[in-house]
Amino acid sequence: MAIRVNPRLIDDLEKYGSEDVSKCYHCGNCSAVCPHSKEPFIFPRRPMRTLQMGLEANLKRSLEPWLCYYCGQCSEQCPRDAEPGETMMGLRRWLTAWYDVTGISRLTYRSWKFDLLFVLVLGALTCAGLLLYGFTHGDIHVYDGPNAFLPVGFVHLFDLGLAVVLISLVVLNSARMWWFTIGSRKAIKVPILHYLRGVYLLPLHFFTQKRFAQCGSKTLWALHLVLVLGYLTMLVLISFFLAQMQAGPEINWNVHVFGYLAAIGILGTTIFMLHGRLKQNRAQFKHTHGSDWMFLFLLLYVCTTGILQHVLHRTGLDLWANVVYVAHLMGVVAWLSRVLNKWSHLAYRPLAMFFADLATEPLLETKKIPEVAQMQPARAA
Amino acid sequence: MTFEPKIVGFLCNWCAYAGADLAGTSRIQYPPNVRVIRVMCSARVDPTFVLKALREGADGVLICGCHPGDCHYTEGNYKALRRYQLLKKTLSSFGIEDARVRLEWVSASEGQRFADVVADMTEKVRALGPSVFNTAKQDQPQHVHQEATR
Amino acid sequence: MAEPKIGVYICNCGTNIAKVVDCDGICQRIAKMPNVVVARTYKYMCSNPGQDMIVEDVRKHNLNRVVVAACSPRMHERTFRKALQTAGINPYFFEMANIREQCSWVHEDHDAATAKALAVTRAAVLRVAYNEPLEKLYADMCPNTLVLGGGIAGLSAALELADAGNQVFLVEKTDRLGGNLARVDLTAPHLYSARDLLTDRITRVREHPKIQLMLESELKNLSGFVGNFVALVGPVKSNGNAPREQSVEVGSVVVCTGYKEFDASRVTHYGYGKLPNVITSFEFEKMLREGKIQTKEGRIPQYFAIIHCVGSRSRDFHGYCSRVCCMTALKYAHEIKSALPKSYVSDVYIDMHAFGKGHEDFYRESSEVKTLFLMYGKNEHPVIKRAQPGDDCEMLIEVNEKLSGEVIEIPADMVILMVGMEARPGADHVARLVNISQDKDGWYIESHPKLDPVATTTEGIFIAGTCAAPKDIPDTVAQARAAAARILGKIARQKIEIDAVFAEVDEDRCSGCRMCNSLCPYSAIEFDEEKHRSKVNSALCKACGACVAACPSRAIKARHFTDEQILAQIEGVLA
Amino acid sequence: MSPKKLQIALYWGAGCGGCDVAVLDTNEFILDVAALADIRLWPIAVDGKYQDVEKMVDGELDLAIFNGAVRNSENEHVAKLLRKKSKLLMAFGSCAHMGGIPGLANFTTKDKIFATAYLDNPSIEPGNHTVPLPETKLNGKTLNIPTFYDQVYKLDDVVEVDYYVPGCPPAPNQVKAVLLAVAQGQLPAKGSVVGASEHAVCEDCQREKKEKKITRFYRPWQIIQDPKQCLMDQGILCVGAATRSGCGVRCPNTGQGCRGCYGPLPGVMDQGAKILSSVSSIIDAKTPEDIQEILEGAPDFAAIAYRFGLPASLMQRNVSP
Repeated sequence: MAIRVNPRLIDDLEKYGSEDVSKCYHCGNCSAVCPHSKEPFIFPRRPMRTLQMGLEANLKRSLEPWLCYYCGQCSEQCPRDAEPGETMMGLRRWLTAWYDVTGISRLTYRSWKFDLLFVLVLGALTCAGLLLYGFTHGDIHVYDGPNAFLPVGFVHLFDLGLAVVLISLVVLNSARMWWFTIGSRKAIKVPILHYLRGVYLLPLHFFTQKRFAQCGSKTLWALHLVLVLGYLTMLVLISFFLAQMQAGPEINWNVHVFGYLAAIGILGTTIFMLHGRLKQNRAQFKHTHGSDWMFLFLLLYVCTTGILQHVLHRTGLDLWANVVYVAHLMGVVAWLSRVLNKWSHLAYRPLAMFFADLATEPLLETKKIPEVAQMQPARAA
Repeated sequence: MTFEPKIVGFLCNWCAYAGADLAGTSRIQYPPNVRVIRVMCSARVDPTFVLKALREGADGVLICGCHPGDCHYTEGNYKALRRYQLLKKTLSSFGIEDARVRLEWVSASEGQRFADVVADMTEKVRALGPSVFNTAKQDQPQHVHQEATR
Repeated sequence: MAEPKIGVYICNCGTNIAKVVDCDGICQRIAKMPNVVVARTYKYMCSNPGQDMIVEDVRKHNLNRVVVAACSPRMHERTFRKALQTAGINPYFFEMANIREQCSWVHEDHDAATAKALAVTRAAVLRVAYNEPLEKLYADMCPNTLVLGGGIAGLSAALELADAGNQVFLVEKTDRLGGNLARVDLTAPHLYSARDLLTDRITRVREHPKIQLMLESELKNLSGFVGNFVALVGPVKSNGNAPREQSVEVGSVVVCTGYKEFDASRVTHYGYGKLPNVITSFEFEKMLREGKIQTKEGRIPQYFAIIHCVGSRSRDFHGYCSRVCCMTALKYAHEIKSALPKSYVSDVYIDMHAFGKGHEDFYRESSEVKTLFLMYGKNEHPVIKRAQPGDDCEMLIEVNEKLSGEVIEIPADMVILMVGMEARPGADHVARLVNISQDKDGWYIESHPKLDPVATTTEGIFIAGTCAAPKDIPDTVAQARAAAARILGKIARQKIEIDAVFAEVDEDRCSGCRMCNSLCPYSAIEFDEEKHRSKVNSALCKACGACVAACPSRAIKARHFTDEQILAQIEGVLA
Repeated sequence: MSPKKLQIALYWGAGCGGCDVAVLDTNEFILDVAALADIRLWPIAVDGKYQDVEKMVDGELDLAIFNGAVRNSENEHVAKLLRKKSKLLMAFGSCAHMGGIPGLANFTTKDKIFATAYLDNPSIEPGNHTVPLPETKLNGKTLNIPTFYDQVYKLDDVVEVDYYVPGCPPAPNQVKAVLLAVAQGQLPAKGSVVGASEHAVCEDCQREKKEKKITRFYRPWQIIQDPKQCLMDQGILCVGAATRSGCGVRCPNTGQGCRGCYGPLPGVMDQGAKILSSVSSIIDAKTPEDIQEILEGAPDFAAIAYRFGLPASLMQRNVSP
């Protein structure tokens, strides 16, 4: 059965940042230079073709975009300036939107105005919630201790709430991803055993992102690593040492030192990225989608506010510390909402590696069949 | 030693002769039995030439022209073909074997084909053996005397 | 004629000949032949010392005939004829024996090869004794030119010639000038308007004092030869107002009769003629020129599909590429996008031939305006079917897309078939009239595809534009002007040189049986009703010799290929 | 008129005798001949024996007119005898000139001819295998008859010939002219053809000739002829274009194609080959099949092309051993 071509899809994808895909004339240089492109996952060329032709169904089930780390070599090699790397990026955004059950992701990607609104609303709500609790249960002049404005216990609960929402979202969307890329495809039948056999890939790729290291320059990989480690350290500190973090004013080195390191790491990377995107000094920095700006801005905001409230508390200005703390948490919530777009790749990438590993064999098997199938019309003609 | 036939080849200047030259430049080996006479067009070949050649002791005569439709003179090869067909009828009345006279189309790009034609014809003529004018070259009166004394 | 004194020269050609053929052996045998004064071997006869050797011998032994046994006469005959000229004897007193291409290079057996080489050399020696001195002939060159066809080629050629001050007769079958180009809107890749390209030229042609325009006319008959043609031009169909027949004297003819577009209805699977909105490129050009792109039902189409190679590059129709369709298709993409920015264009092609100047850029630009390029396989073909009521388009084109390997269906409201070029139906008639040949596809054949692209095998007849093969406007104009340049060159020389090798009738032998009259491919043989004799027009004759062989009373002689010469050769090769 | 009368002999070799009749057809002129010449030998008209000729001194005769081809030992014997005794030897008529109609026998062999004539002939009584032999023994005596050769020869195959008078038979007016020329000693160089023109029959043929294309051959009775138009143009095979004139266009004037009895034009090596070449050239077909189909209309073409000249052709005869 013939698949319907949809010339409109390419217009739709423009909103997700792939603007130059129509320039591609399929020389295949991109796939040739890409260190990760190999059967049955040939990219960027094949996804670009599928996109040009608007074969939506094929795109929705494709894993290829996630196997790309946007090293930018393809875009540098492209004789037609079709920006394959950027196209892959666009496809990732498009897929994220497609996976996202809430549909918010789609809106945030397609319009930066909505995204901004969304962030502000989230912030406002958070702010309202926090103030309400603070004024009813504590004293704005007290930063920590029994009747602190935002006591550790409460913040824990607050974080827990966030965690539940986040995790459920991630799990739900990841499940959808699995369904589209593996589950729903008749061509791919994977025995449970294989899942168990390959599950180790998830943590491996999540923590090391070792495939990224295979891309041209190691710098970006290193930065991402720093970033991820930063996140994790923070996660650990907040989850288990929040009390020691908030306690003060004197600095508790054997806890805080980790916080400082993480903060420096994250802040440094963020500044580097921002500078890069402003200067457009790398292939992957040339095009910056609204969602990227938003993400970086939030990251910067969260970092700075985090540091500021810490400093204020140390200097004894608890009132201001509390105010900034609220602002900080507002940012945190907004930033965590990125799980609906940019942030989600943290989950999707390792998953894609995992699924790709599962799908490889069956696909290579089935690959032979469609080729034969293609022959028929040729003979008929 | 085996009998080496002598074959006279009439080659048209534009296709066949060029084709034979091409066989040369591409070093395609073939039997040395054909001695080539260049004519502008296969249509120049007067049946008299063929009969004369046979009379002079040629074991075979090969005429080569351009492929039908490709004649440098648009239709010369058709004229050659007509003469050839009538000549064949006549030669059979003279008791000359079919394979001794042959018309072939060889284009300027068909060096290999020329070589093949020559090889094939040489074999066929060799199989027929020498022409009668080679075996018995009799001058008439003496011949008559033999008759008389029989 | 003086007793033949023959000099024979056997070339070793380095080792090319000598390594297989015993040149010295041959030399000794030949030296013993009657009339042979000198026989020598030399390393390279074609080298200057080699040629000088001939010249010296001619002077020393006052030779009057020369034979060189070396490579093919197609290689060096001219060289040695020149040498004879410098030596002061007629170049046709020369014979060449081919003992390289047709001997040493194709045989390994030394004795056999030597025997063969000896035979052909002997034949040449016997032949050369019968050779006769020949002189080139000259005829006047009439500066007028007949141009057939009023398309861009005809216009360009006519103007080029007329501007140089020569009379031109421009014959056009229809009632207007411009040809196929006049049916086109914009032209790829620079998007110039065809109108602008034409109008200026047409007006200049109409007003040019040196150009006589003959509309609704065609060539009825052409007699004579290069420099001295007489052309009979008459009305296509004799209705009242049409011009009456007129005969004009011209020196050259430029054939620019152009092409006819492929009849799309021959390709059944595109449903042309059945599906209302499957149209040919020329029908679409018409829409563009009228400035309204709409379906038969008057709706504005949203999905366009352009199908390439309709009738071209296919097993079933024409094997060749029509060369202009690819760029025209891209041009449509541009024009559609600029007229209807909201529409989508799918370009269904076999290969994108963007060979020309600026074509590749044009291709890139049209992909930037989001033309969707889809590739189908040679000898496969897209199939067009009506869409279902539910669909947002009128038709669906099913095709096995090569770049994705997917069998896809493309939505379309209007399908444009890029019909290729083919030779005009009347082309064979014109070919017969002006005596030029056609290839298997009906295109006129040039005298050399690379080195002599506008001349034909009939001297004084030139071809330009798409009557010779599909080509785009720049190539067409270039050819037309090239043809004009060739003619101007001839006109400047004022005289036509006629090759010395041709057939001639001996009036005393001819008895007017007219056996030969119908045989000449160049109608060079005329019959003189008074004398009852046939006569060969040496300027038209190309020396094939068909008439010579046919003449039952040996009244026709093929100069340089006489019966005596060939019979001598026969004896030579068999002796 | 010379004081001494011309001494002439006429001989009839392998031929039909038409040539002798042609001499007589000069009508009353024959009396002038009688007046100016002594006829020493003329088997058909005057009595005379070979012995008489043998008795002559060499060169006693002024002219020997030999008609008919050389088919057997007797023809050859007499040819040599006359050559010896005569100053001039004239090959008279197509047979002596080129072999003529008897020459067609060269397409077959002596044995085949004998088989047809003496063995397989229906009129032969069964069991009778009598075949003429040069020598027969009959009760002690030997009987000799001339040896029948395996092929037919034209006169100049066996002896040197001074003049040729072509034609089957030579036209009386030409005979007259030749004899006068002899009488007045106004003969051209030895070895030449006399009593004929240098041009083809077409030269004298009054029919109007056009460009030729043959789409099919007709036998004369197959179509209604246009008496003004060239026979070839009407598809009737006529070899006049390849034949010397002199006959007065006898056959074409009666609506028959010329049959070529006056022989090839000067310098033509093989009349048949020329006929073949010219006729085939104007056949209006391009594919072997079409050409073949048209050629079917001219059956036994070899016999048409070599009707009178087979022994004089390059091949001379069927050469298959």
